[in-house]
Amino acid sequence: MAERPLQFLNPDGQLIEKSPVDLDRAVALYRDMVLARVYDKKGVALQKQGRLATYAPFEGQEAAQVASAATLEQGDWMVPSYREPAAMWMHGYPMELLIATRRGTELGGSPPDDVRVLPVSIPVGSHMLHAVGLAWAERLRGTDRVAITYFGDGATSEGDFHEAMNFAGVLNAGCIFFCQNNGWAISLPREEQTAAETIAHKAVGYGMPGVLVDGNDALAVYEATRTAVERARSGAGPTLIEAQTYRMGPHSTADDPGRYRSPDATEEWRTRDPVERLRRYLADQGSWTPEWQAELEQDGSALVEQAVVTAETLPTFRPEEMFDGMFAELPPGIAAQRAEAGAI
Amino acid sequence: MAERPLQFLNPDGQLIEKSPVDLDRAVALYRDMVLARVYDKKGVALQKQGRLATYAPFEGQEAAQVASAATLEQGDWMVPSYREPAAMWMHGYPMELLIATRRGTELGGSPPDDVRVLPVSIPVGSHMLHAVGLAWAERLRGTDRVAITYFGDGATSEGDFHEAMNFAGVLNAGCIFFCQNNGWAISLPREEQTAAETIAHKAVGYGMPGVLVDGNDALAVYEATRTAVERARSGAGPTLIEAQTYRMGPHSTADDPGRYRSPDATEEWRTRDPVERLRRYLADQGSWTPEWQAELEQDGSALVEQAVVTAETLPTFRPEEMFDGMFAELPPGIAAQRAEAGAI
Amino acid sequence: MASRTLAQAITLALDNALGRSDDIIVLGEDVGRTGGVFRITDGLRAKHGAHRVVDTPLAESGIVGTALGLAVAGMRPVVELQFMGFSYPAFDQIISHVARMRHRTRHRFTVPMVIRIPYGGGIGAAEHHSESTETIYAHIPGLKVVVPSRPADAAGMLRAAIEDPDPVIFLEPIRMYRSVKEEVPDDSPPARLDTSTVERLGSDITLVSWGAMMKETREAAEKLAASGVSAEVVDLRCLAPMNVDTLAASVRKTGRAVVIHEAPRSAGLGAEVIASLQEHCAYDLEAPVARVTGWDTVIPLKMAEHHYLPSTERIVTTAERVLAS
Amino acid sequence: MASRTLAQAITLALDNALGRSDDIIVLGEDVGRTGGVFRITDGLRAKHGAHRVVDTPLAESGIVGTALGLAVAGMRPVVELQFMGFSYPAFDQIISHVARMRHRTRHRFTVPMVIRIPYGGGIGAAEHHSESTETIYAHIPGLKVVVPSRPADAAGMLRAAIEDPDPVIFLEPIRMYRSVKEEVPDDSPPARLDTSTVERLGSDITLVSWGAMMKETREAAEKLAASGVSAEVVDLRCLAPMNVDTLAASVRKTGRAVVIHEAPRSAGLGAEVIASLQEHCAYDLEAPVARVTGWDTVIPLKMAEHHYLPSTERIVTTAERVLAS
Ligand SMILES: Cc1ncc(C[n+]2csc(CCOP(=O)(O)OP(=O)(O)O)c2C)c(N)n1
Ligand SMILES: Cc1ncc(C[n+]2csc(CCOP(=O)(O)OP(=O)(O)O)c2C)c(N)n1
Ligand SMILES: [Mg+2]
Ligand SMILES: [Mg+2]
Repeated sequence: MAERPLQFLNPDGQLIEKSPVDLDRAVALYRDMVLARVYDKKGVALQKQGRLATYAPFEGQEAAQVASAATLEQGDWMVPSYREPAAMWMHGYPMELLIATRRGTELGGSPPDDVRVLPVSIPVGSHMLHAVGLAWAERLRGTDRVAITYFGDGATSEGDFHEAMNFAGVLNAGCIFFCQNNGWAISLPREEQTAAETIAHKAVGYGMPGVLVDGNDALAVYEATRTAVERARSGAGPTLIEAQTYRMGPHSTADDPGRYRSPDATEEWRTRDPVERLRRYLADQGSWTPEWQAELEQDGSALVEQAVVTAETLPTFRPEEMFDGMFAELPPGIAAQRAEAGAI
Repeated sequence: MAERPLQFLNPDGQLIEKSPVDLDRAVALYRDMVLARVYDKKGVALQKQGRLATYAPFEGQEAAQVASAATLEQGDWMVPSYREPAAMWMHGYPMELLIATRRGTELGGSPPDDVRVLPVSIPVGSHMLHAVGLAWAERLRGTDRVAITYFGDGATSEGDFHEAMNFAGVLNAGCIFFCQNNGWAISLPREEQTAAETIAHKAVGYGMPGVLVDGNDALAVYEATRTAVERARSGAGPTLIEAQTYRMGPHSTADDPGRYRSPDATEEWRTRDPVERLRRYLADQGSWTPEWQAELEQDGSALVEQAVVTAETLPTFRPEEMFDGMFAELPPGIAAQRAEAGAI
Repeated sequence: MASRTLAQAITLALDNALGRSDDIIVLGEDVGRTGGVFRITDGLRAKHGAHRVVDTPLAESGIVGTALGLAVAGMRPVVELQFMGFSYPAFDQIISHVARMRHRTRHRFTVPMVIRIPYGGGIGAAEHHSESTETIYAHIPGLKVVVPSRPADAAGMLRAAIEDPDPVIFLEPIRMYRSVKEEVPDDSPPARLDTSTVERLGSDITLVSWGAMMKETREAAEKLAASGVSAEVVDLRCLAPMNVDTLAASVRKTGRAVVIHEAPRSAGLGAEVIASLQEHCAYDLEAPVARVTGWDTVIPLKMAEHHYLPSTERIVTTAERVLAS
Repeated sequence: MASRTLAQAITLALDNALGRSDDIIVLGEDVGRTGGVFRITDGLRAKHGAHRVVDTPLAESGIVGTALGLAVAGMRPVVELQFMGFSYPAFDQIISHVARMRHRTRHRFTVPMVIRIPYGGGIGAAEHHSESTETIYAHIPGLKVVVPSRPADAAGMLRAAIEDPDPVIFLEPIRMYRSVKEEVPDDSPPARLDTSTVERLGSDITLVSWGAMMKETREAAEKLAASGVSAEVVDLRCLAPMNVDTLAASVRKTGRAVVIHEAPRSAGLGAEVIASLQEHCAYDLEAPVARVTGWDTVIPLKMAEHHYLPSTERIVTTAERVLAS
């Protein structure tokens, strides 16, 4: 078990080891991370304006999401929790549907047929098992597709995390368990969530590799995930990745972090910001200019704005759909209720 | 993490390290282990005669149960599963009540007031949490009492095992997790239960020590448990003990091991028999004679017979008790049903 | 066609399904090597392979959650949970995901899964082995909950459940596994999963039940017949979504009814039967519908179990009381 | 005495209980530092100590199972589960152990535990945050299930629940937390946990509900009054073990009833109310008891939630229909 997280870029954006990716890839990651930050800012703003019902900010976690999702191939499965919009759209989930979900409509839960991303999962810890089943199914079908699942530090305390890890180990499933340890589960700090030295250590109990990675270093996240994906794809089995990062904002727009943590820790983490870190690296490589940054932000804003407009002009969820959505074929008893509801 | 299990007596009963216990203790353990074997034989026989509704044999696991329970003090808590009658009576649970439970009557579930042993728990993996709560309560009360909980290799796959271990780690609870890894969970071999190298390795994920012990070596079991109990009592926290042993008989009297395992493995384990091993050691020490053995078996049989008689002459569970047992005070609705049942 | 027990009919249906499609995968604790605690999957692993009849680790939530992943990927998992009392660790997966995935994704991801759950008392088992909490599952939108009470129907219902595009909780009455035999085709066509069956025609009173309690219900009808009472017997079969058309038609005819179940009375499924009848045919009722049920207590262990489970006698007496009122 | 919201009344009751006995320990996710997602335990950690108001790891089964150990050892744990939809991972602990320990041990070991569960829709929350599955808990023998609908009652009921020697599921209607205020004593005496309350006298029809739906039920009674219908309003309060004496007395008087709940209709607790009324006063009923409930569907997210939750209008219309029949 590595005691120090995998890192390529130090907090100042200096390369401390040979980069595992070429510059093009680093540039692409940066572009998506800027988009992620633009999206997140927009999400917080929309919620303040009452245009979203709920929102779970992920500022600070852009590298963990973008760089991990970038390692996947079309056809691989993604099973997210609720704080990974960037990972989800990276893998094809339409941004407008993510916004739709947050607006409080069922329309957000249904990605296009060729998108293999499950919708947001709310019950903490419950969804990792689904990834195990998906990966297992691919093996049974003889494909080399893998499944990645995202979850937080808090989720590792749920029994279902344990069962998922254990099933994956026993089945040798092609599954990547990607833990975004952002230091907090609402108000509970990581130290009180578990007495384990690191979350990566938990892999020992399931006979799988546990990889600790600096979650704010996009290059490290990419490399760790790429390795795990390759391992899974080759049939060698699952990996647990702990990406150490930080939730810079509140848990949700209803949360007030001032109640449980000091702003100092947050400010300390700001010096390790994943976007700024990658920016410095690119700047050092001569691959970043202020003009390009402005362009990225403008393009990102335009994209997000467009997604918001699309989300806000989606058709409304009609009451009949409540009933029609339950089964492939409407059972008689529910049909009667549908009629009753229609008559009201 | 130790790669080899703690062992003092090799399978031939030879001391390979200085004994951790004096001869008196070894003699006492042997006496109780012979009693355990007598009890187990009787249990199987009674079930065959239709005098027990169910029975879960534990031949081969006598050292694991007797020597671990022998380390406890009065006032410590024990939270068993369903295959530890010997551990239970070692800690004061009346043998006749254990038989009563197996006969299929509620009367078995209620130990005397000074006995801090919870009754048999059937839902696999669910009861370890109770031990964590008990240990925590003792700390809150300012005592140094500890809680030990018994469970099998199969139980470690349940989510509740994980939650119990994690809570114990975080609370630093004075709790001993005693896993009798008897190689099988009904028909599932340990290797398919988890991909972990050993069950003891699972302790890593909770920041607690994991101790591997030869579960058929009474001296090793005693020493490992004594150390864990001391650790718990001193406030230093929980320990996971994996006692490697073997279920020589069927899972229950309804099970047919011939369907899933070869008799060879069982015979191989017979050479590591815990009772015979300790006998040889005592014989080497001049502390065992055939006459004493005969006496032990006779005394044991008499004790067990007496317990059977007591169990079989307990008052019957009256139908009213069904209702009266539900709450401290009979609620009106249930009182009505009680009357209705009485009228039938 | 051969004479088969309910257990054999279920085994046969599983065997046929495994033979019919490679998408079917049977999984659960001890279902492989040893053929399950009730030997329902006996022989299937040898015949269809260890990758299709899978012994899982001991974790019910894990089994169901993993099976959900299989199902979303297009497989058709048939899960066995050993006893209803051990379905509870999987409850969150069932209610929060299995039942909701279709709705959550507007038909994009679906869960064609069967969860087989042996249930009910009367076998003198240890605690937690005699549960009958069908109403809990019946209350969850998005699940179909069905229970056979005859071998031939069991085979057809299980086939239909496996072929159903939605999750089906398939309850199996333990004490009927080997207590009845009837002719069961070697390959049953799928049975309806949204209807009830009138098993016996009668004109004075309707007795309605499901699963294991059908035995005592049938016996009660016999006894009543002996004393000149013509009881109609309805096997509800499909508990959710419930379709009371057949039952209501029966009650419209007889004007009286008794509903029988072994679960505790309060908030049991009998209450839904009564409420539904009241909504469908209140004005045809000549007397209140009566319930013969388990009590609002824990079901006792072997030696006192008979004090709990509804007896034929209790059904007869209650029917007579209803007839007298 | 001061004017307090339901949330404040609950906070006060917890505060008083913690002050009264060192055996009380409040535990759950985020109950300490941040005072819980609804701020119900706000300030209690600072006042009573981090060892008595405990932030636990994120694991509901772990919380309840550990609390059971505390209770058996003589403590009086008061558990908070954040939302009813997150009570399901603890379901096995609740049904298999919390509800049964007394029975299993014939009063030797008992579980004086309160499990507080905020429940119900109408707050525009994310999926799983609007559940109302009270009937599931009400079906489990060995549990008391109660739900207040007024601040003063909430304080008294919570006190009684905490002092009760048996496990109590204490449901808290989320959308009422801060929507009503009334005078609540600084230290409420314990309230009864086995009775219902007639809130408003009437002679034409009985409206019975509980928890959050009492708001619409009260409004419906007002509206009906405006059109000359005298509706009696019963707050069921204590869902299990259910005591319908008060309700039956009301229905005997009015001859008509509507039961209102937000849970799905099928196998919901309204069915039990109907079945019980039928057993207690069938011959006093002048019309079938009607149900106004949530549908047998998943409750929609914010934008469509109003299509699901029973409205005042639906209650009024249904009552009028019952009155006309
Ligand atoms: C089973 C369950 N319990 C409780 C909650 C309420 N809840 C939502 S998020 C959260 C904290 C999750 O923390 P973590 O897993 O670290 O993820 P993060 O929010 O930090 O991304 C809690 C307790 C829930 N959604 N599901
Ligand atoms: C939750 C639950 N699932 C399934 C069962 C059925 N069952 C009883 S014992 C057992 C195997 C347990 O194996 P292990 O934990 O190794 O203990 P052992 O029986 O070997 O002592 C199973 C599956 C149960 N009792 N509880
Ligand atoms: Mg977190
Ligand atoms: Mg075992």
